[in-house]
Parts: sequence; C-alpha cells; structure tokens
Amino acid sequence: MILVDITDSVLDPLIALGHCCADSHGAADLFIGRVRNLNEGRPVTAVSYDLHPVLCRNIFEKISQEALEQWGEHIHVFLAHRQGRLDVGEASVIAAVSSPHRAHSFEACRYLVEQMKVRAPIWKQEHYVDGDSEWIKGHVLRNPA
Amino acid sequence: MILVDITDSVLDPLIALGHCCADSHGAADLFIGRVRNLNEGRPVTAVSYDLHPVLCRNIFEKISQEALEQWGEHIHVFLAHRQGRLDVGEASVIAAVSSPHRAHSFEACRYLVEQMKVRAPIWKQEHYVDGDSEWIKGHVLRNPA
Amino acid sequence: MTRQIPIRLFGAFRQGRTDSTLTVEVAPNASVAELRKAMHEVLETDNARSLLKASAFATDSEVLDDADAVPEREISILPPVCGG
Amino acid sequence: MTRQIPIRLFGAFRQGRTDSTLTVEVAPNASVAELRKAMHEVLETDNARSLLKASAFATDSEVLDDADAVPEREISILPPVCGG
Repeated sequence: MILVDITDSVLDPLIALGHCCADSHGAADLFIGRVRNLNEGRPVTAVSYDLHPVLCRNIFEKISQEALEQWGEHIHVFLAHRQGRLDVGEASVIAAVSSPHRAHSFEACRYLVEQMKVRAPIWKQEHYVDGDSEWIKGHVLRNPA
Repeated sequence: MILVDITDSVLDPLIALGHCCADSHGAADLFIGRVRNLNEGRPVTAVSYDLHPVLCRNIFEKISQEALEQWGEHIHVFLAHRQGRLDVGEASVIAAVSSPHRAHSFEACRYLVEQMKVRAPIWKQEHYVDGDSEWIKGHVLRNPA
Repeated sequence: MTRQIPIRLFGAFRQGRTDSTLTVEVAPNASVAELRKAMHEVLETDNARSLLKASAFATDSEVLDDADAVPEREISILPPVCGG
Repeated sequence: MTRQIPIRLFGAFRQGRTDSTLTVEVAPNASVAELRKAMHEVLETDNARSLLKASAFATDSEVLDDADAVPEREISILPPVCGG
C-alpha cells in the first residue's frame, strides 16, 4: 500500500504511522527531515521549497513502487513533502515504511529518503539571518540507469 | 540528550519526536515495534511482556550512552519499552534519534533497536488463538565483550 | 516553420525573474539537445547558462534524455535537486 | 555456615509457578558458577534445568560473569531475552 503527498500544510507523523500499520507488521520506521538553523556554518532562518508538483508526485510513486518490488508487495509505504516557506524546526519531508520484520522497514525507509534526495524535482532556497537568500546547489537529475 | 522509559502505559510516538528535535537537527528517525498477529505461522492474539524494570532502564541508558559516544554527544536519543499484556497492533517499543544529518539518525536508531533486542532483560509470552501461550526463545544474555 | 516551446522554470532559474516560463524556438523535429542549445542562446547570464548545463528537461511524467525528441507536452527545466 | 540467596525469576522461569523467587543455599564466598550449580540442584524439571544453561545471573545494575563472586545485592536469573 502506497500513500504519497505533496502539500502546503503541516506534515503529520501520525498520518504516516497510521498508514504504515497492519496486524501482520511488527515494525515501522519513520523519517522526518526538518529545517535546520545552520547550513555549512551559515545561520538559516527559513527555507522556501519549490517543487514540480505533478512530476514530484509521479516520482514519489515510482520510488515507492520500487520499494515494494524490492522489499515485498505487502509493505506499507508513505512519502510526503511540503512546499512553500518553512521556519526552522518545521518538517519538510516524512517517509515511513511498515513491514513484518524490522530490517525491511529500516532499509526501505532509508531507500525512500535517499532516492527522494537525488530524483525528486524539489529545490530549496535558504533565507539567512542577514536577509540574503540563496538557492542550494543539489544533485544533477538523470534518468535512473 | 537521553530519555529512556519503562512503562505500563501506551507508548506515544509524539513524545519520542518531541524529545528528538533541535534547531540544529535536520533529521529524525523513529522506530516502532508492534505486536504482530502471526509468529512463525501461528496466529497470535496478544503478547505479555515481562521486564526487569531497574536493570532494563540501566541497560537502556548504557545503550543510549554508547550511541552518543559513537554518533556524537549532540544527538538526541529516545528509547522506551512497554510492559504487561498488549493486543495485536499495540506498540511494545519506540526508539528514536535526531541529529544534524540523516545518516547518523538512521544508524543510531537502528543501533538502539538491535542492542535492545539482544541486551535488554525483556521476555515475551505469546498468547494464541487456541488459548495456549508460550514464552518465546530469545538471545542468551552476555556481558558485551 | 518553427515551434514555440514554453519552458517552465524551477528553482534557481526563477532567480531575478517575474515570469515562470521562458519561450524558445526550435525546428519542428528538434531533439532535447537542440532545445538545450536554443535555451542557451536566450539566457542572459553566465550563471544561468552554467546552471543549464547541470539541468534536465522533463515532462510532467518523466525526465528526458538529450537524444529524445521534444514532446508535444509541457516541458520544464529542472536544475540540480535537493529535497528533504 | 551458608548463605541463603533469593533469586528473582523472569520469563519462562515463572512458568507454572506462583512464586517469583527461588531461594538457594551457597557457601559464603561462592562464585556465580557455584550459584548456578546450586540452582540446578533445586530446579524440578528438565526444561527449567536446560533453560538455566542458557540464562545469565544479574544484579539490578549489571549482568554477572560465572567467575564473579555472588554479590550482596539482589540477584536475578535472566533467561534468553527478546524485547521489542
């Protein structure tokens, strides 16, 4: 079971854990990415997330589907990213996986996060204490080999 | 920062995520272990957890301290286990870690769970649909080398 | 006869622009590589041209390779990504 | 002169018992290995004796090695564990 989302609203970990849950699942792993107050030594006050919503949702679904292929059709997968301007401490992304055994939950959740980082069309602009702001250099997007 | 707990009450993931949180932490990983409806092919209705509360708390603190030594004094660590009789779907354990970067959160959270499994004085008695119940065979406790 | 291709801009391509699309002109059967060349010509700054080199063209459903033909659907230019 | 050592029972050691401690007698300077032997003598079933082989003695703060002296503090017998 796959649930992906792109949203302007606050991300709720309980929705992720509610989806990643089944009577036969003994283990759920959940990851939250939050806006940090510091990047490469520079104090950050907020981050604006720019997304390509339709493509991003498609890629989230692809990544989730790959997780099911790799760790089993029975696992539950959740992947959601927020867009817009977020303050320090706010959650920008939540990934979660539940499965019968813990190794699969940990590995698949990590997979979602790592793939999202390099494949999802998401950009961030950091806002600094001094009023300046900057688009962060990222990973060149390529089709998976 | 370390928070460990042994409790008779329902485990709350929001308490774990509230503890595993800091302005400088961009990543939190949380693990939930839940009672499964099946173990080695046998339908389970509930599990009773027997703990040595004082020693268990000491060992949780030791394991948490080791995580700080390995991944940095600045990480936040949460480890809580429930005792008593739990129905299928209820959370028996929650582990969580936050840190500036995601690799450390994932690795340290996994460490807590794996160490808890082999070192914490916790026993489980499974209750089956047919009314029978059985203490689960586990890992022989040894002092870490 | 040429095609007008509106390209949706994201991330750093929006820096200092009010518009979120940029329109370029290509031959009817142009490849993505030719679209890239045409976009290169109309970009105003060295920064933008250097960003273009590290960027990928995409439709709403997939990232395109340089050898692909420019599809009829909506095209976006995606600078290097950093979600999460 | 011997010492009476009450041993707290956990997990499968509680199976079919009303009591959660078992008291055994050892020499004043007994080691944990000797405590294990004394407990072996008083256990009633093969199952319990076989479980004892895979179990560890502990205080409230640490797991004991067989070579350790039996401490003055409270002693528990811990069968193989399986938390989570």
